[in-house]
Amino acid sequence: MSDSPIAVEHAEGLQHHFSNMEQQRDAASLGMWVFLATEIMFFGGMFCAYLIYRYWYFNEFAAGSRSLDIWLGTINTAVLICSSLTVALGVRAAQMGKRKLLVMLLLFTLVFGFAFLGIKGVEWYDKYKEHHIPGAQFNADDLVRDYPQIHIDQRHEQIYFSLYFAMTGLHALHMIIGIGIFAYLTFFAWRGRYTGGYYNPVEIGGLYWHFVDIVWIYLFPLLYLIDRKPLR
Amino acid sequence: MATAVVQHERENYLNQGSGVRSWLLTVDHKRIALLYLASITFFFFIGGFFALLIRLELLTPAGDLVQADTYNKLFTMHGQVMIFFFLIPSIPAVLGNFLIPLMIGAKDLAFPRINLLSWYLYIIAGIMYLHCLLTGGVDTGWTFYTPFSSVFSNTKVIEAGLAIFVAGFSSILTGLNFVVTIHRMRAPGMTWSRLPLFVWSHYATSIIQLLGTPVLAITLVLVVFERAFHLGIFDPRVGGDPLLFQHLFWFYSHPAVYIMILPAMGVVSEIVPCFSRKRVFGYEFVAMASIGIAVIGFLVWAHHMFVAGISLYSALVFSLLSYLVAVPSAIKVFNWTATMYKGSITFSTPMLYAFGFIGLFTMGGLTGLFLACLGIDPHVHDTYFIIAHFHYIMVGGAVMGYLGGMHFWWPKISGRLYPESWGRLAALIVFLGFNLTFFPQFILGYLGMPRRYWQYPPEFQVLNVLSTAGSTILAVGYILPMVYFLWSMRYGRIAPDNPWGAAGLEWKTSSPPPTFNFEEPPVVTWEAYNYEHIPAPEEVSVER
Amino acid sequence: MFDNFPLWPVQGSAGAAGVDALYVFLVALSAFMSAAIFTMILVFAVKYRRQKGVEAEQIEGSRELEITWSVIPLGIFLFIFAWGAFIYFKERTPPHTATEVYVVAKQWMWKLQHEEGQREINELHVPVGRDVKLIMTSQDVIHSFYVPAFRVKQDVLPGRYTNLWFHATRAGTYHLFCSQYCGTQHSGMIGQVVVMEPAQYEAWLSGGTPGGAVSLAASGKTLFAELGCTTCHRSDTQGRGPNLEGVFGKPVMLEDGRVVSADENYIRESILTPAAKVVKGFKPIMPVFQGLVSDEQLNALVAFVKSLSQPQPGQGTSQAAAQEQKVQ
Amino acid sequence: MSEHILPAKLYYGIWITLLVLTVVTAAVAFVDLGPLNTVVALVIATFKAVLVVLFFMHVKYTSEKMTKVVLISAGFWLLILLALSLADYATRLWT
Repeated sequence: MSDSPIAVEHAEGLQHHFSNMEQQRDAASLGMWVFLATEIMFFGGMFCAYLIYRYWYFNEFAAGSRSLDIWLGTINTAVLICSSLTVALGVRAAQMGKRKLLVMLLLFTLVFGFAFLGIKGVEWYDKYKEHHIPGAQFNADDLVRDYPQIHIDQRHEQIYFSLYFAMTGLHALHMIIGIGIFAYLTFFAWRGRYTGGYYNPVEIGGLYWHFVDIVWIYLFPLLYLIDRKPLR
Repeated sequence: MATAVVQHERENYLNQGSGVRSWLLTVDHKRIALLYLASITFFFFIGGFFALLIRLELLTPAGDLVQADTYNKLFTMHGQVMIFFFLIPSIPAVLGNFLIPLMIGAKDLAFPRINLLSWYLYIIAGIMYLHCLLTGGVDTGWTFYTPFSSVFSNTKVIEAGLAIFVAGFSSILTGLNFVVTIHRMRAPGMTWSRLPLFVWSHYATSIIQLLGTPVLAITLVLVVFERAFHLGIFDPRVGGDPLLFQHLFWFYSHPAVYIMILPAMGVVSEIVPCFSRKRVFGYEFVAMASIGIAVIGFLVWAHHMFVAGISLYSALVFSLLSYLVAVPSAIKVFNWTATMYKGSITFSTPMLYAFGFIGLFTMGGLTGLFLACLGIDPHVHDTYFIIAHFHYIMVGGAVMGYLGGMHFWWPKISGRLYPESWGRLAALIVFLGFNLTFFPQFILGYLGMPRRYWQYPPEFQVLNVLSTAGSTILAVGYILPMVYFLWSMRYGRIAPDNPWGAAGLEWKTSSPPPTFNFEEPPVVTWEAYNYEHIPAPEEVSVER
Repeated sequence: MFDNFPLWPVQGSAGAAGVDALYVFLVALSAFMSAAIFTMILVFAVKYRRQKGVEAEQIEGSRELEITWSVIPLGIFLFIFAWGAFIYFKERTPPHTATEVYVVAKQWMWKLQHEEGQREINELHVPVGRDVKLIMTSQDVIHSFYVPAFRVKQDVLPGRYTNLWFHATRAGTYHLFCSQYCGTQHSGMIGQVVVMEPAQYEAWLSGGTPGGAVSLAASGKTLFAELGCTTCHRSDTQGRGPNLEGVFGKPVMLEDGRVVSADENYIRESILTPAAKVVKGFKPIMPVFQGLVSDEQLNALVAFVKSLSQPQPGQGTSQAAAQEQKVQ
Repeated sequence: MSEHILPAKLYYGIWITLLVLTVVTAAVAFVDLGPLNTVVALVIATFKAVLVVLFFMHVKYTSEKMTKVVLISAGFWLLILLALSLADYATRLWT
C-alpha cells in the first residue's frame, strides 16, 4: 500500500479509484492471476474425469490416442509455442515503447492463433469422417481392425472421444476468446495506446494467452501420446 | 429507490445522478449493491413462493394440490433459485459489495466495471433461468444427478444448466474482485490484523468462489454436452460413472454451503461486538477459523455420498475430514458467546438476529455431526433430516445473518432508520416461524420420510402440518422487513452517520456515503473493534 | 410410551438398536451443547445488559481458552467418528453366509428375485433371524433402497452392483422407500418389506409358485448352456475360457498383472465386457454380452457362477466355507 | 509487474528449448519405456509449463509474492480434487 496522496492529475490510463499507476497495475495483474487459478480448476474438472477413465479404460484410451494424427498434434503444439514467443516479445516491445514492433508481433500471434484453430478444424473433420464423434453415428470398428492387439470396447472408446472433444473443444473456445482479446489489443496498439508507458493490458492479455498455451502443453501428451510404443 | 432520499442536503451516492441510466451504467459499488439487492429480493420471493407451494402440497399425504411432475419442478426450482440466485449472491453481492471498500477505506472495488459485469451476468443468468421456468421448468432436483439429468429427464435441463453456469461466472467475478480489492486497495494503516472480521470472512468466501465454482461450471457444461451433443462422460450406457458427476458436483457444492454461511458469520462478528460494546473475543482465531473453514471445506465433499456407492475406505477418510471442519465452526460460536461476557449488551434488532443466528447455526452445526457420522448418515441421508439440517444452516444461518446485516447497515445504505419495534417483532416472528417449520423435519427425517416425496404415508402427516403452519408464519416474518424497509426510505427518521456507535471505517463516513466513500482518504491508526474509544449512542438505550 | 408419537421407527433389524444408541448419544450431546450455549447467551444478555455507568470490560481473548475449546470438541468428534465408523463397517460387510436376493430397480418399481427363484414386485419377504444380502442394480437412473425400520439405505446404480444387508429381528410389515430422486413417480416407488417367522416364510416360499419355482442358480445354469458359455467354460482345464468352479470370492490374476477379487461386479463386468479384465493365460476371445442379456438374466448368471463356488447349498457347509475364508 | 526488460535472446532461448522438448516428447512416446512413458511425458510437459510460467509469464522476475501464492494454491486445490476423487476409485476394489 502506498502512502502517497491521491494523484490529483490523472496519469494516462489511471482510473479514478486507484491512488497511482503502480497500484492499478498490481491490481490488474493479480486479478488476472487469480482468474487463471479459476481456469486451472475449470480444466481441472475435466482432467479429473480424464484421469479416472484413463485408469479404468486404458486400452480404449491407448487406441483412441493412436488414431489421432501425431504430426498435426505436434505441429499445433509448435504453433502455440511460437505464438507464446510472439506474445512474450510483444510485451517486451510494449515495455520498450516500440509501437510498430508491438503491432507486428500481435499480428503474428493472431496468425498463429488462427493457424492452430485451422489445424484443429482439420483434425476434427477427420474425426467426423472416421465416425469418431460420440453419439448415434459413433463407430470404432476401424480401431478394432487397425489395432487387433488392443482389446477395445466400443462403448468405452466413446468415453475417450467424448473427453477428447470436450477438452480440445473448450481449449479451442479459450483460443477463440484469446484471439478476440488480441484483436482488441492489436487495434489499440496500432492506435498507440500501449507504447507510452501504459502497457498493462498487453501484459495481462499475454498472461491469458500463455495460460491457454500451457493447457495445450498438457493436452498434447495426455491425448496424443498415451501409448505410441510399438505394438507387440 | 433513488428518488426517496431527495430531501438530503449532503451529497451522497444516492442523489448523485438519477434516472435509469445512472443506475444501469453505474460503476459505483454501492449502487451495484442496490441493484443486486433488488434483483436477489425478486428471486427470494420467487423461491419463497415455490417453498410455500411445496409446503401446501405436503399438508396432506396424498398428492392433491399439484401434479407429481409439477411438484418435482417446484422443489428443483426452489432449490436452484434459492441457492444460485439468492443465497450465493445474497450477503457478498449486496452487503459485501457495499461494505468492503468502505470497511478498508477504498474508493471502490478494484474493478468497478467487472463488478457491474458481474451484475449483468447475474441478470442474464436470471433471465435465462426465468425463461427456463416459464417455458416448462426443470425437474432434476437442484443437484442435477446423472444419468437422470443427462439422459432421462425430458425437461429444460440444458437451459437451467447454462443459466447456472452464467450465474457461476457472476459469482467468480465477484470473488475475484473482492480478493484483489482486499489485497490491493486497503487504506494506509489498514493492516491484515486490523481488518474487520466481515472482510476476513468475505476473503475466505472469495477463495471458495474462485476455486470451487469453476468445477461446478465445467461439470454443468459436461452435462449440457451430454444432452446436446451426446458426449458420454457420465453415461453408464457407455461405461461412464454416474458417481463421477457427484464427486465433481459436490467438490463445489459442499464448499458452496460455506459461500453462504461464511459471510453471515462475518455479519455476526460485526454485530455482536457492536451491541456488546466490546472488542471481539479472540480476533485472530475467528479470522483464522474463516480461512480454516474455506480450506478444510474442500476436503469433505464425499460425505454427501456415503450411501452412493463410494468405497468404504474413502468414506472413512471423508467422514474423518468432515469432523475436522466442525472445529473452526465451533471456535466461532464459542468466541461470539465469549464476546458477550462482561459486555454492555443492548437488544436492538440486529443483535436479535445475531442471537437467532448463533442459536440456529449451533443446531444446524450439531446436526451436521449426525450427518458426517458414518453410523447415522445411511439412515438419515436423503430424508427430511437432511432438509432440516441444511435449512438450519442456510435459512437459520445465512438468511438470519443476511437480515441482521441488512438491519445493521440499513441506516448506512439508505440514510434512514427503520422502525425499531417492528424490526424486533419481525425478528421474533422469523425465529419462531423458522423453528416451527424446520424442527419437526428432524423428527420426520429420523422416522424415515424421504425427501423429494410428492405424497407420503399418512403417519407422517402431523409433523408435516406443523411444518406447513410454520412456513406461513415464516413468510409473514420475511414480508414484514420488506414492507418497513420500503416505508422507511420515505418516512423513516434521518439516520446519523453512526447510529449504533459502531467501530469500523464504514461508520466514519456520512450516511449514506458520498460517491467516493470518504471526503478525506482515511488513514488507519487504530485496531479493529476499538469499542473502548467509541461512545455508546444514547438513543438506542433510551428507546428501550 | 411414544406409541402415538414415535421419535424413531420400529427397530426391525439387528443393527437398528446400535444406530439408535449412537443417535440418542448424539441427540443428548447436541441438546447439552445447545442448552449450554443458549443458557450462556441468555445469562450474559441479561446479566450484562446495558446499565447506566457500567462500561464493558475489554477482553482481548485467551489462547488457553481457544485451545481448550478446539481440542475438547475435536476429541469428542473423533470419538463420534470412531463409533460411527464401527457401525458403518459392520453395516457394509455382509456375512458370507447371508441369503441373497437380487434386486433390479427401474422407474418406478422394485423387482426382486430370491435365490430360490421367487419373484416379487415392490415387496420383499424375508424370514426373521436370517442374514439377508441384497445385490442390487438399476436399469435406468440412480435409485436408493431404504428401509427405515432396518436403518439401512444404499443407492442402486445403473451399470454395476451395490450391496446391502440386514438381519431382521421382528416380524412385521415395514416401509420400503426409494430415497434417491428418480423422476416423476419417485414418491410412488415404494413398497414393503414383510418379515415373517421362519415357518411362515418357508410356507410362503413354497406356496408362491405352483410346482415350486426354479432356483435362480438353476435358471442361470440353463441360460449358461443356452448362451453357449459351456463350450469354453468347462469344468476341466481344457476350455478356452477359465474354469469357473470355485472362482467366486477368490483373487484372480489378470493378463496385465493386476489382481482383482472375483466379486459380483467382476463377474458382471466379465459377462458384459469380457475384454476389460482378462484372466491370466487366456485370450480375449469371449463375445460381448452387453445389450444381449437383461439385468434379470445377468443376475441368474451371476447366481449360477457363484453357486459353482459353494459345494453344497446348506447352512452348515456354507458356514464352514465362511470360516475357511476367515482363516485365509 | 517487474519494470525491467528481459533480453530478447532469453525469449528465443526458451522458445528453442520448448520446441526441442516438443519434438523430444513426441519421439520418446514411440520408445517402449513401460510405465515410464507416461511419467516422461508428464515430466516434460511440466518442465515446459514451468518454463512458460517462469520466463514468458515473468514469474521468475516478479517481486510480487502473491503471484506465486496464487499459483501454488491453484496447484494445491487441483491436487485436492484429483487426489481425493481418486482415493475413492483406487480403493473401490479393496475388500
